[in-house]
Amino acid sequence: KNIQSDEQPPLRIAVASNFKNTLIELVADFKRQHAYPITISSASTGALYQQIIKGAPFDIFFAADELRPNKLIKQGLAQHTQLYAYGRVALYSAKTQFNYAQQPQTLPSTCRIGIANPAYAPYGIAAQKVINDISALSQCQLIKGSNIAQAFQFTQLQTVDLGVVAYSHVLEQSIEQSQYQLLNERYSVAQALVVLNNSNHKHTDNRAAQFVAYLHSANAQQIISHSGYKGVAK
Amino acid sequence: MSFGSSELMAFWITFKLALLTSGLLMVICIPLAWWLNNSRSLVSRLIESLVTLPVVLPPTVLGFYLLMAFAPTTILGEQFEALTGQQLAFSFSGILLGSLFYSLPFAMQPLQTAFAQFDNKALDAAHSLGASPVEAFFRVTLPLCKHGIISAALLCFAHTVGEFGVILMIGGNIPGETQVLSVAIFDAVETMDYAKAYNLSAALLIFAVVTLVMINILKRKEQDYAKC
Amino acid sequence: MSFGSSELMAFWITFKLALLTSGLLMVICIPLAWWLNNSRSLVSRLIESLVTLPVVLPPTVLGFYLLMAFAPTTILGEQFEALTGQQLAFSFSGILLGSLFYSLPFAMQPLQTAFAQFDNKALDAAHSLGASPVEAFFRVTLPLCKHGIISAALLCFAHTVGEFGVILMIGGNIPGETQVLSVAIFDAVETMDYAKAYNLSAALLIFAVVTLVMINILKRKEQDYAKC
Amino acid sequence: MLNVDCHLTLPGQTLSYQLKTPEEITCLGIKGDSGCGKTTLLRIIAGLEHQAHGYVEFAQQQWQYTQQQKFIHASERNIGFVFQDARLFAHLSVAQNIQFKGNKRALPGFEFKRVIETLDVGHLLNRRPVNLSGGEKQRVAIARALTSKPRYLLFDEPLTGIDHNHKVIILDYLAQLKYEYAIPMIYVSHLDDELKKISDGTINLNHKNNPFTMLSNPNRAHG
Amino acid sequence: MLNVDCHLTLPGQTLSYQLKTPEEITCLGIKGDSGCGKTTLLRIIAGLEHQAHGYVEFAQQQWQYTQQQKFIHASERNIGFVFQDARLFAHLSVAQNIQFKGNKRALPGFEFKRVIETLDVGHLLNRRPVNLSGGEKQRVAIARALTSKPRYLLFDEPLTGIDHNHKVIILDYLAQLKYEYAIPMIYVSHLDDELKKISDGTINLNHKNNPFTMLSNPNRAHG
Ligand SMILES: Nc1ncnc2c1ncn2[C@@H]1O[C@H](COP(=O)(O)OP(=O)(O)OP(=O)(O)O)[C@@H](O)[C@H]1O
Ligand SMILES: Nc1ncnc2c1ncn2[C@@H]1O[C@H](COP(=O)(O)OP(=O)(O)OP(=O)(O)O)[C@@H](O)[C@H]1O
Ligand code: MOO
Ligand SMILES: [Mg+2]
Ligand SMILES: [Mg+2]
Repeated sequence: KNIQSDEQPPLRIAVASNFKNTLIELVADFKRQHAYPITISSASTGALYQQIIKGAPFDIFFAADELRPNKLIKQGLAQHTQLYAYGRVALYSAKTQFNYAQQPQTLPSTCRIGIANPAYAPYGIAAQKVINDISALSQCQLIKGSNIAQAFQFTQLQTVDLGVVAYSHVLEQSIEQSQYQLLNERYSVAQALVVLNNSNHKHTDNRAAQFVAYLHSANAQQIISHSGYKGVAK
Repeated sequence: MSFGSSELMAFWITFKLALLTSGLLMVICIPLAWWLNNSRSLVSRLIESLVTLPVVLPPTVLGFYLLMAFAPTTILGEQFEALTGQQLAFSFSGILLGSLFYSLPFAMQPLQTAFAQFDNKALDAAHSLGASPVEAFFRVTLPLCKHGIISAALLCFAHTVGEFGVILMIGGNIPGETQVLSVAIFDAVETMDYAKAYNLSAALLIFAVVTLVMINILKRKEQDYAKC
Repeated sequence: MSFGSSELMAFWITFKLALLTSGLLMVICIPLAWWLNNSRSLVSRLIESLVTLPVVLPPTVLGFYLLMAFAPTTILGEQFEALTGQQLAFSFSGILLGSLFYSLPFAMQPLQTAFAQFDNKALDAAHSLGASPVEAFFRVTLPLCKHGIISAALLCFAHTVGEFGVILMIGGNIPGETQVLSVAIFDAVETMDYAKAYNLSAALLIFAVVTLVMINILKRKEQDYAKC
Repeated sequence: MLNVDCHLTLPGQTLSYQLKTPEEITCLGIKGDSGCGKTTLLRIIAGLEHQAHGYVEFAQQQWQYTQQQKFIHASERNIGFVFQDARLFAHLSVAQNIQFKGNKRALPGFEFKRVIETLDVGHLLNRRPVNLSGGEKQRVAIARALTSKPRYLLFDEPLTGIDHNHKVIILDYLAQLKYEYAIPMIYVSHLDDELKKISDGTINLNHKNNPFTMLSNPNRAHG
Repeated sequence: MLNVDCHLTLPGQTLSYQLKTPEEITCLGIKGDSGCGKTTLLRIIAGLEHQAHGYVEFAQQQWQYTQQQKFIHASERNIGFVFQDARLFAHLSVAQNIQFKGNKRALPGFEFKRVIETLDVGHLLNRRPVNLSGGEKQRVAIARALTSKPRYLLFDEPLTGIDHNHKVIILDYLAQLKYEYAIPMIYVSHLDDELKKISDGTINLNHKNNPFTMLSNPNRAHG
């Protein structure tokens, strides 16, 4: 069990699943200076949003888009949003005998593409843009995962020919260079966070703000870009 | 409330899936449950436990492992593709297979309870009247265990209708083929189209209540003779 | 395999949740099932069907509606907070309540099957020997329906262990408080930590197999007298 | 001793009983064709037919009077009931069946040891009902009823399926119980010799009018 | 007619039978104290005890010979069996119970109408077993066994719980079946008058050595 230095509850961070692994690294780094307990809860951006408006005890919310943070502000649950990373997307194919990722135009006519669901997943919206732009992809059947991790898994297991996936996953899973193609920054997903109003009453020492401030440090920015995101350094 | 064609399609797929799943599970599980209840070997005890296992795995995780098994690189996926020319993952056959696996324990438990409480003495009478073991099973055991069988089929049906973690993973959400109602409702909630989620849920619940009330009244009518 | 403290915590919370859920459900459902099986009113047929309903809703959707019901703005959420000073959603009490709701049908079905097959004639004997209806229920009905009760408790326990859609939604995945094993495994799969997902699943399955084999052997040993 | 004015509606028929017997009877025999309503009468007297309407008085005990909302629950009538079909508890051993009510203090005449010996069930105590023969079940059922400290005894064809040797011993014992302790009993049987041996008068349910016949019986109880 | 050399191990005891009766018997009576093994013997003869080891021959039919791996399944022995406890099918009406085997062509002597009338079950045909009295169940069970086109008949205390009037009629009928059609039968009973009326010889299972007694019986079958 964590030994709490004081009576205060831990700093509770809610994070969209795609950023969780990166956040774990960030928290580990942050803890070298600040010894207080931090818990991380992850789920899809949509689920977290719903939990927050129903009173979930989170202090900071790392969304996978800007939409949900903005909504929270409109609802008076937070003061301002802040971008923390741009998620980058890549084309990825695990079918090693082909070269679909580099040359999507070689896809067969009965192709299947794995994407996150554009109806609600931020990475899905980006993927939809990619498909609209690359004509070779528009003929394919779309296999929609409920989030970007599922899209990656579909692709990795070769149940789809090609996936529009998060670059962070590609790096994390050490995918060979030949199997993916990192796409233009145009398709990046702007990911924003908010500090929730509730939080300020709970901690005397502005922990949430401290953590958010830490994100702008060089260390933090390096971790973020190493994980496959584009940093937001000013 | 009014529904678009994709929702009506989802209704239809859900219904078809649930019906096929519960039907096939009855065909598989009735003999299996009977055997498990009559065998005393350790193997049968082990199988009995294995059969309950799918229930302890979170559906999405089960779905993930099933997807691994369905991938074209596995024997199962390969053979299926060779046989049907179709991929197992993201097809109706795939979600059917997943549902069978997922609802198996909910078929087995009520069946085993029913068979365990069944009094074998009636079988002696059937045999003395010339009924072979198979005939006696169909004409005596099954009707006397009807309550448990209905209960098992009901649970399977309902459970398959509500299933979604597994299907989300191995179905791929293809409208008209693998997009079932539960996934459509989940999508609506995620899209924050709460009105649609609410309407679909309400329609599903009304359909379920009506079916269940009918079955329960039926069950009740025919039940009393069992207490002889 | 080795687990960190947060996984051990998740194990413990899962175990506690499953045990409490199945225990409480037995306390609630045994009288309820008994009443439903003995009443012939239309109301009881309706309740019987309502009780099966949670099973047809996709867990996440059910979780969403439960979350709405648990919000501090509702009567339920308000009363709970007034009474305990704690919020219902995102607390252990909250996920317990959600689990109770979610696993209810899996407790009810086997119990109702067992009670339906139970032969009331034994009760006459108990009454003639001076046992009051309540005493007869505990000393005659319950022991003779033991198989169904074990089956119900087993399904509840297993089902609660595997539950995750509802808990993810109303629990908020807070480590040490509402993060159960199934959510942890789901998380591991989502974050593509496959080794961890595999280890946790394996541990869960081994635990489940051992428990189930033990229960099934026990069940078998004691079963035969029921066929009198 | 018996005063019943009662009816019960079953699916397809209504059974009604108007029966009144002299007070000085200790054991009332009942006979009649199968299906004429003997078991049902016994169940009404025992309080096991909750749908029965009317008046039931047995051995000066008013047990049911529907007009006055009076219905003593079966479990409070202090009866011992031997069912036509034994009805042992399948989950209990023979010993547990017999001691279902607990046997802290036995009534005189019903001492545990004496009952066990007379009914010859001592060697069966550890068995489960499923492992008994038909006659053994029946003997255990009689033992169970007798050790339950009954103040009244109701027997529904108790000795069917029991062989001659056991029958003689058991019937002697029952007659003795009646004679020495004046336990009010009802005894249903198809066999005249059984009835002649144990009962002081019999009701023949085949005869709708005037069903009662008094027997002059040497075994008539003291009380 | 009967030749049994067989044993069966039950929990707690082993029952063994060495029985041989003359060939000219048509109906064999069996008696003995309750629990001595009458029902078990009948079940072995019927092929209902799969754990029994040994040799079973009845009316020139070799039904079991364990040493030679021979065991004719109960359903192929063409028997009619009246169980001590009726054992009706709870899910079927009386009519469906009686016609369980189908009654396309009845054997002579076993005509459906005749059986129904003799056993006086015509008015019960639409009832469920749960709605029958004890004696009615027993009569239906007899009717079911008789209409199943049996070539051999096994009766386990068939007339217990049946009133005197019905008993006389049924026993007469059974005796007539034996006499006219020479149907081989085994008849278990505790009552000597029943056995005297129907059987040509009896086995008393209480007597371990030499259990068989031949009766000179006026009802001896032609065949
Ligand atoms: N299922 C069983 N399991 C174990 N023992 C049994 C079983 N059935 C009967 N027995 C025992 O086997 C012996 C013979 O029983 P069986 O039923 O053949 O007796 P029976 O002669 O028919 O007696 P009854 O006249 O009471 O019907 C008895 O000691 C009985 O307790
Ligand atoms: N549970 C029941 N439901 C409907 N009818 C019943 C039920 N039990 C008995 N009966 C009918 O009620 C009548 C009286 O039955 P009862 O059992 O009292 O007869 P009985 O005199 O005890 O006969 P037996 O000598 O055969 O035991 C019969 O016509 C019988 O068919
Ligand atoms: O981070 Mo998402 O919700 O998979 O696009
Ligand atoms: Mg009766
Ligand atoms: Mg017997």
